[in-house]
Amino acid sequence: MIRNIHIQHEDFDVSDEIAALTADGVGAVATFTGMVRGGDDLTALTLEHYPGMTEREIGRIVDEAESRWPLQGVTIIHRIGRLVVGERIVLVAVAAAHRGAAFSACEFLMDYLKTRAPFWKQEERDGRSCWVEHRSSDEEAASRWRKT
Amino acid sequence: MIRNIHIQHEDFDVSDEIAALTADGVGAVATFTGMVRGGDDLTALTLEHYPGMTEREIGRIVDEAESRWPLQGVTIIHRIGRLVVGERIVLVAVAAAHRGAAFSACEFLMDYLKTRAPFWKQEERDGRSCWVEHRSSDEEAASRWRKT
Amino acid sequence: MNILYFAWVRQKVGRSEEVIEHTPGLRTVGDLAALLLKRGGGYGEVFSDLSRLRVAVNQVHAGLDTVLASGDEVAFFPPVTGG
Amino acid sequence: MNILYFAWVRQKVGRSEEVIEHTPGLRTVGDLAALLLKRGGGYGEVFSDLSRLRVAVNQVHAGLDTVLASGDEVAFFPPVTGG
Repeated sequence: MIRNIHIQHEDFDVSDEIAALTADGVGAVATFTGMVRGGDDLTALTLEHYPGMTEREIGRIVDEAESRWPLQGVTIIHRIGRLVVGERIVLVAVAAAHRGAAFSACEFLMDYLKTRAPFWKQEERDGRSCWVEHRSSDEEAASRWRKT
Repeated sequence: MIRNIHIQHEDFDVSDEIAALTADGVGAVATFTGMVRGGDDLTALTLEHYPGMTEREIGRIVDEAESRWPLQGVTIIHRIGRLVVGERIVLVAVAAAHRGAAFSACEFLMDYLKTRAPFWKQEERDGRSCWVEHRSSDEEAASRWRKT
Repeated sequence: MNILYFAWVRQKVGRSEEVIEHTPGLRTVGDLAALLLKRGGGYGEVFSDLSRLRVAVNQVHAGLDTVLASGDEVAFFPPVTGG
Repeated sequence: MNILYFAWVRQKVGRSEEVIEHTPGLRTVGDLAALLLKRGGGYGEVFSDLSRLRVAVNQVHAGLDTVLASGDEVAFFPPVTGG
């Protein structure tokens, strides 16, 4: 399986990332792009991470997705540093033969990124910075995937 | 809500389509790209549709998605004509404030496109053409969304 | 009424559209399908197994019991396979 | 052991990392947290409410009962908010 995991300051291009996942047996690519959402006077986010653990934890999350669904490729790109409103933050792209696996794995990976990968966000409003609180709805989203 | 629906011969660019959906309140864009999958000696697909009804039916599907989830934009592009292995067939892109709505609406729209929109596929193998049979698994996928 | 055919239905009946006058005997889609079945040949093949056919009236998915009117656009086609 | 701090934990304790020698009294993460709490100040603020803290040992999510060893990398941070 193709596996592209990048933690980077630079922006990414979704079309290029889909093209990099597209091989002969691929019939379906699901992607998720997260962006800095405006509103409530938000001007920018600053993303901090735990170098080393981030890559390892994302690797474990991808291993788990690969064990659950027949996948042909996974790309995860997470940006760090300061990002203004409208900028892309994160990309998850999943290639598979069929759409069910691509959709499920893409949503699973996002839910686990949100709750397991060591990133922290600071919000800027009126020049003041404030750490984003963890959302319990993210825990609930991730708990859907727990095997019983 | 932004609504871009196109039935066309031409290819599309996923990044451009995401950019066209991105407004200030958008925090999440989910996309699905379907491609002509190789294997079993398949060389190409030819897609036929019912002009007029296709656009109307897709419009109704998008209305239904909009009534179920808080969405900020939907793009559906479905190509017609002859497409060789590896070519893009269909794009569904959904923009929303939060990822749950974007993911659910994107999957819903694909499931309904597969079972409601009047397109028919012919497969080419060794120079011979054969109509693709309807898959009951697509009906099952769509039936998940039925309101009880 | 304007009658349209798509995909293998079009290929078997040998045309993509035709005009059939609406008469009192053609109350429903089922009546129209029965009329077309009687033509035999490709029509006979197509309309002898209605479980493999889908129909739309005025570009909306319909059924055998959908009532027809003069000026309707009626389309017969296989279950859809796009996406 | 190498101790790392991230996000507001880092800001409150006033540093991003430090070295603490592993001793028999520091059997678990909980023992280490108790030691750091005793320092007071920013450490006191951070370690007085362990429900708001997460920990990783050697870059794997861990808990208060995780056993420590010499040479471990122990990181304290808030619940994650990426994506």
